[in-house]
Amino acid sequence: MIVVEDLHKHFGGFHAVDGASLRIETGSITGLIGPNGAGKTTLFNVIAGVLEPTSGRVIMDGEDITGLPPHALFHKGLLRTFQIAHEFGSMTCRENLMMVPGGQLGETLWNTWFGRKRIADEERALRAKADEVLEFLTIEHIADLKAGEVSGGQKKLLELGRTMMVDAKIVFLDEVGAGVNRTLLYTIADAIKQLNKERGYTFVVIEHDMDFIDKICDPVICMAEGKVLAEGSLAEIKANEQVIEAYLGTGLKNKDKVGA
Amino acid sequence: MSKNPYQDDHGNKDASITNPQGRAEFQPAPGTGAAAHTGDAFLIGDSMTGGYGKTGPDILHDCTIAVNKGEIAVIVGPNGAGKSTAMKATFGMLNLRKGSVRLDGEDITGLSPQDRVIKGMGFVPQTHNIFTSMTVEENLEMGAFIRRDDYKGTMAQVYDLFPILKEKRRQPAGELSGGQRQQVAVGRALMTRPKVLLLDEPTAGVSPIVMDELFDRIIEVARTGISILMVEQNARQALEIADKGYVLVQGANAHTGTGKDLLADPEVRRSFLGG
Amino acid sequence: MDLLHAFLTLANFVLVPAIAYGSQLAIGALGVTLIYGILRFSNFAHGDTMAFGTMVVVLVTWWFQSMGIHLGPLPTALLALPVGIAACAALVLVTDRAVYRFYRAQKAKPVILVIVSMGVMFIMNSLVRFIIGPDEQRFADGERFILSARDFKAMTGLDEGLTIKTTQGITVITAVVVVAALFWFLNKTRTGKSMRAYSDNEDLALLSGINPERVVVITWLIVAALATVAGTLYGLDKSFKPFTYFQLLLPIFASAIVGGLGNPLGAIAGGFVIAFSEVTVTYAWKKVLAYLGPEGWSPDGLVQLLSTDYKFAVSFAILLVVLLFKPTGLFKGKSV
Amino acid sequence: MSDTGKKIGLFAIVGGLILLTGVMQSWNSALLILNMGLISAIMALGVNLQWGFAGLFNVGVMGFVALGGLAAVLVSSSPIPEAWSAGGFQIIGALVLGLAVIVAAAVLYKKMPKGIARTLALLALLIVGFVVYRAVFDPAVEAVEAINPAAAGNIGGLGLPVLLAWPVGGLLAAGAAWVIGKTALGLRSDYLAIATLGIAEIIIAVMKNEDWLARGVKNVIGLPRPVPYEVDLQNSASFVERAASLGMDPTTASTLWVKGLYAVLFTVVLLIILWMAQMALHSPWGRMMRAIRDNETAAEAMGKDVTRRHLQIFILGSAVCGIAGAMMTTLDGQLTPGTYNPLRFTFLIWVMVIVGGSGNNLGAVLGGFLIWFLWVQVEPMGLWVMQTITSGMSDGPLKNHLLDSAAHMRLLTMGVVLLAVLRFSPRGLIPEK
Amino acid sequence: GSHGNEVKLGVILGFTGPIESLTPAMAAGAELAMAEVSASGKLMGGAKVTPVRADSTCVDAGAATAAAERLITSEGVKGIMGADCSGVTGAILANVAVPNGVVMISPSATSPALTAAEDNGLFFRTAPSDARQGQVLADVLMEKGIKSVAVTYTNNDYGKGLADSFAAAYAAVGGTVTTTAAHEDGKADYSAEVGALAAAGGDALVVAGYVDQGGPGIIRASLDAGAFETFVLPDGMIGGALETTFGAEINGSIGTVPGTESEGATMMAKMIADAGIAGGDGPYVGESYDAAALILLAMQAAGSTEPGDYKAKVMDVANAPGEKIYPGELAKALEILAGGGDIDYVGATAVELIGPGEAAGGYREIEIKDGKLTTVKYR
Ligand SMILES: Nc1ncnc2c1ncn2[C@@H]1O[C@H](COP(=O)(O)OP(=O)(O)OP(=O)(O)O)[C@@H](O)[C@H]1O
Ligand SMILES: Nc1ncnc2c1ncn2[C@@H]1O[C@H](COP(=O)(O)OP(=O)(O)OP(=O)(O)O)[C@@H](O)[C@H]1O
Ligand SMILES: CC(C)C[C@H](N)C(=O)O
Ligand SMILES: [Mg+2]
Ligand SMILES: [Mg+2]
Repeated sequence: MIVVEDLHKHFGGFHAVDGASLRIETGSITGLIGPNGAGKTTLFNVIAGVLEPTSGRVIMDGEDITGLPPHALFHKGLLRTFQIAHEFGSMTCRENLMMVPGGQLGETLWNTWFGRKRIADEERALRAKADEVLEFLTIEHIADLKAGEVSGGQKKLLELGRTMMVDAKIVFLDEVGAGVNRTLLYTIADAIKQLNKERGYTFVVIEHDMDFIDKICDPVICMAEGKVLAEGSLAEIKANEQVIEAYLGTGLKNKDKVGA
Repeated sequence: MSKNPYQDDHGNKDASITNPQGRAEFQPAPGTGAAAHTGDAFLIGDSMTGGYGKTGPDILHDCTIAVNKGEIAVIVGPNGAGKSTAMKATFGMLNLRKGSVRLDGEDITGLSPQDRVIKGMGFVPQTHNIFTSMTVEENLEMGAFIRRDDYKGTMAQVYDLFPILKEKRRQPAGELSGGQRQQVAVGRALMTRPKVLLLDEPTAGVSPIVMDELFDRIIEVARTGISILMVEQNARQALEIADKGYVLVQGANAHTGTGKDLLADPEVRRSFLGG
Repeated sequence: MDLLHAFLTLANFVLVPAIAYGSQLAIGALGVTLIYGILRFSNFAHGDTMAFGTMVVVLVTWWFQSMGIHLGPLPTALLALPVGIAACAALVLVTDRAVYRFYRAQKAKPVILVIVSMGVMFIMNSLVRFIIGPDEQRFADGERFILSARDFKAMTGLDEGLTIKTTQGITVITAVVVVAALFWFLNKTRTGKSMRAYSDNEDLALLSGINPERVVVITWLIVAALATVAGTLYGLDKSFKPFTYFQLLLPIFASAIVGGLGNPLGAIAGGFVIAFSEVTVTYAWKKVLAYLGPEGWSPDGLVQLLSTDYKFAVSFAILLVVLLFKPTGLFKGKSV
Repeated sequence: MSDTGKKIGLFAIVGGLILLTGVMQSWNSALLILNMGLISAIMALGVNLQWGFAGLFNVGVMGFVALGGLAAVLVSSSPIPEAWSAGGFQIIGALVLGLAVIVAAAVLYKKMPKGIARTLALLALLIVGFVVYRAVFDPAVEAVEAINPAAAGNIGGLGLPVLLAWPVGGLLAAGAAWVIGKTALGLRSDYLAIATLGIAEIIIAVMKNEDWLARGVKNVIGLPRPVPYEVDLQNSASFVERAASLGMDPTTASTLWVKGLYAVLFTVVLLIILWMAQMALHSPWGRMMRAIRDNETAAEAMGKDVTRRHLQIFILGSAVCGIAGAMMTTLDGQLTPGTYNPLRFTFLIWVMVIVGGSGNNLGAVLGGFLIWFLWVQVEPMGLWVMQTITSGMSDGPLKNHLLDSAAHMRLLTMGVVLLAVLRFSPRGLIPEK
Repeated sequence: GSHGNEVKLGVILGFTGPIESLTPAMAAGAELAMAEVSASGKLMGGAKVTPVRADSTCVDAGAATAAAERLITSEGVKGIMGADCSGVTGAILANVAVPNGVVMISPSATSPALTAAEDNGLFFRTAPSDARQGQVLADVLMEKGIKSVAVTYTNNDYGKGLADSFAAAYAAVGGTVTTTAAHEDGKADYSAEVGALAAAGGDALVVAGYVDQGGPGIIRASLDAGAFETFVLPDGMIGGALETTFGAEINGSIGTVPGTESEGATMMAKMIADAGIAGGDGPYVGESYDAAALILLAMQAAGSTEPGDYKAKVMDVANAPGEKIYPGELAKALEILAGGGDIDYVGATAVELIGPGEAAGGYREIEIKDGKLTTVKYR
């Protein structure tokens, strides 16, 4: 369970996150929505240790994790993806996945010189695992391509794939859907559900595609201007006047005028 | 091409009406004689074959995309299908091994991207589509770089469309949120006042309310006679407003039709639009 | 207690020289910072570009002097400056065509360009020595001082003198004017903005109809002008010697970086930080303190924090400290 | 396959160049180039570790090389007991004191709450510490430096075998790298570059001006060697005999033999370091490093402690440079701090790495050999070019001017060759895949 | 001449690098001696002497060693005139000259440390060790009644060694050194040094630097700021450039330069002028001539061009007894030697080799009068 207490993040005079308080229940798939610039990514970045909060606390399973560096959080089981894909461009897609698991034997220099055998075994396992993930994401054909040279959507998939390489406790997904083909996205939705059910991952999902949110998220939190605007089931949120006004809107005005 | 039963002459009729410049003479690219259907569209990327770099493998295979004057054409397809590549090819950002690009009847295959800008093409790439170190306003000004007239009016329109940008206009664009950046990118392209606008996933990461606004605006823009060619993963909304839709798979045309046709096609829906 | 004398001593040996040296560094750093900001690499050939431009100025100055053309109290070299700038511009443009353009087209990494610029540095270096030789050359003329220590003492009857050289005056004024002009140009004009856009995102600049080659040419033109001006002012103040110009590279880079790469204001600030740290930290305060203290008293030692042997070490240490607190320089520079 | 072919071909070409030197000029020259080439290759490996593996822009190579050289003096030169009794221990004491003050300041900074009080306390501590430090340090230094200043004036070394200086040089450089890394590794690209450059200058400044340490600019000459002296060989009957049996005169035989021995020693070191670097690169460790180089933020989010890894590789690369520095000083037989200049000891090494192909160990080694070969051979080449140009000319001022400029042809030729190589393969001769 | 009749001598100087402007004239000086010998046709029955230049870079021991190695092992030089800077000289000596048994005579390496270098009888220098010059300078100052000075020196073995020996000698005769500050050559700005020196004060400023390096920069800044008016200039600072740069501005300044009361120097000056050597009035040109001449004369004396044979003769030809030989008289000297006679080479710089083969160090005291370097006396 993650509890965010009165979190503030200011950039100069601008309050990107302005006193947000929320809790994420273990085992849930929480949706985080809100207009552009509401502070969602900033909130993620603060929780994930990329940004220092101006004030406030983040507590994970009773432990104060505010300000811990990202790599430490990773080892506590807190993973995240990036809204703008952060691939390792000069490495192959498979390597992008294989590098993820922490504490690999081969990451110790000593072993690279005197433990070749054990490393080889470990590598075989990692490779199998990576191929499995690639296959699941339907991108096994790009396994040997450099990650810098695959399509925008494929990069996002890779981003998601990395979180599947380890046993995470909680995964923060920042707009996995943007730029991903819808058919595939809904497959991913199923996968998230499956990971949630079978492995007990907790997910926090930022997404602008309401259908996707609809499919998987139970509690949904809507942020606006750095604060939590509304919280509840998706149905409740959708019915919320403020949310409609700030975020959902009422559909295309010109829709009927098309196709003349 | 042959496996593409949808590539009929829909849309060309419109083009004959909306294209006052008259018909272009269509010269099929070597070895791809079958693509004559789009011969009189405003912008045609015709039977394009090619890939990245001098030696890279072909990404596009005899792929044709076109848009008529004042119409909206939407390209959809799975990730890595070559949609962005097709757009870039149309814009002269990679070398075509085969095929040609024609704008308003003129063969522009050999032109550099800047020259195409001057010819009236505008482009919003999928990634890296803003000047991160420059302020929002400067980004928009750069959009109007080739314009010699007063662009204050256009800028006001862009600010109307995306009010948040007006608020942040003195801020470096690199400090904006993902969706805000996307708005800057589209705003920049609109500033060009192009004759044809190429948008690579303009709505990726923007909130529903802005997306609706954006689509609305795109329709309006199209109705002023500007042709719009866009790639979209929010495919259902996009196809709803599209005059024409292309489905690309592995660098080749898989389905082509009006937006409504494609939306109605159960196979397309299932495989590419998420059911 | 003699505040006036204390101040005069300080001004004469610390403030005036440091301000002048700082301005010299700043104009040099402007060139470096501009190339870094727009073309995105650290140009090692900058010192030798300065040497080349100055060399032409020196040659033309000699020619003018031999023809009896003078500029009154101002150095004749100022008249020769345009020729120097033109020649320098021609050189850098030819270099760009012959060398750098290829790597731009390849989209080579900045570090490759750095190494390439070292190759260019070697070549320019030999070119200059080849033409004018490795020796020191003098070309300064006109009124040397705005205010000389001797005259000052005679005029005021004080014990301490104050020197302000003509070239120091020109340098400081030039530095201020040039920075202001450059700042205005980059931030307010269409061309300037297009240059920044190009440096930010080359592909997108292309898509906005910005002609990259034009941006590059303009950049080099400005750089050539800055390099020649910087080199000439420095040469007038000290002397012209190719090797010294090569050595200038280090403090110039330090200035550009401590100020924040790519930022003209940073270049100025950086120049002053480096100059002042070189001069002040190793300054011996003995004389100043003697004036400040009671009559007839004087400190035993020199009251020097560190010996001048460490002046570079100190200026680099200060640079380090600045960077530790402001990792991209005083004015938030770029990094590639 | 053709890839390996290319590599073998390139190494063969460089080997051929060195052999050609042997045939055309002399085997002594060839071996000398080979020896410095080996050392350069090791330095290039060190830089490549940092830049090619982790993207750390270290332009302070010179400093680490110099520290290696210092180690050679401190380990191998003979001790000077007078200096120790005059003030050596006091100097050490002063240094420890200085360190203690810094540590105390750091502790103070951490322990006290932010505010005016802390600033004042810190300032007071530092000022008092500095004054006390100087009060202990200065007289001791004076005393030591007063002892036979023309020939000594320093605290001397440990008088241990000079081979020991190589690992010690590595350790010394590693220690310095640790301190630097702890403070400066947060900087990026060119900012890190200038910071490391500055630190290197500081190291050189200390070595130049602290005469008690290693005589400063007065240089230490005649360091002991790990190999026999030529003169001794020439005087040894058995050696002369053996040389004669090979049909060589004793002078040539002895010089070749000594250089050959050095070459063997250096080759062993190079091979060990190369092997270690190759193993590390082609392992999960190397993969992690490349990931960090590609995208630090993402690597951090994937649980890699970027700061620690940067520090690790910074120390390793610097240590390698330190080892090479100690080897070089051993080969020279003397330490001359004045000769350390960034162009030769930092940027030339960078040229080696880039021309060879960064991110690739073999490339770095190749670059080391090739660029060193050129650095030495462009001199006669430049001269030759000038002579060829002027050979058809009639005597006159122009011809004289051109011939006088011949020496500057050296740098010109270097520049031209450098540009030619980089034009011909802009990503280096053996690019990273 | 035929192959057996050609003698190659190496000229290793820093043609690029921090003293690159001094070296062309030095090399030309040495080559003047070689040309003279060749022209005389009297060396070992008409051998021609060919100079082979190589770049010592002054600072890069690695490159210098490689260059020397090439000269000896591939060009086959029989002796080396060089190197210039003490650092590279030591390196070449230890790593190339001694192992290969080649004689090396440096015209300008003045570091006291070289006196004790392991040289197997192969190393000589026509420049005196700086240990001596310090003494001379101190004496001159005391005689002039200058009792306190500030000292700045170029930060290398030469400058440091000289400053040390001067400070010791000066203190011994009762003078006060107010401060000692090093300066790095070729740097952009010397305000800091001048500031510190001015604060320390003193009747004069001793500038132990190089005339075309940092030295003039220091003087210029001191004059401009009114910090010092009288300068004390050791050998490295004495050169024609001083007159053209400062002229009457430094009237009353004092200098010393190696040299003995001898016609040699004037004769050399004339020869240089006749040969049209640019910068021929710079430092160490005469020493270079002498160094080359000594090698050749020693060869003649030994009747062999092999270093192993003639190394022992260097001291003989340089010192008494024998007929005094001045510059331009090499032909005469060769003849005397060929006839089994003795010579005492004086040369341009009154060569007198002492101890382990270095110049004894007679010095010429100089004062600047009306903007000209004027010789006051010899000591
Ligand atoms: N480094 C920064 N400096 C200044 N302002 C910033 C910075 N980073 C973010 N902001 C501002 O903070 C606000 C919140 O940004 P954030 O990226 O968190 O939004 P978001 O909710 O993720 O939006 P989106 O849905 O568009 O991704 C935005 O208005 C943005 O302009
Ligand atoms: N810069 C590049 N260099 C080499 N290959 C590339 C490059 N960019 C893309 N590719 C390859 O081209 C193929 C098509 O990429 P493209 O970006 O056109 O896909 P897309 O249809 O736009 O996908 P998405 O919806 O994910 O953006 C991909 O499989 C990728 O491997
Ligand atoms: C030629 C001079 C610059 C050499 C100097 N005397 C030295 O010993 O280094
Ligand atoms: Mg966001
Ligand atoms: Mg795409």
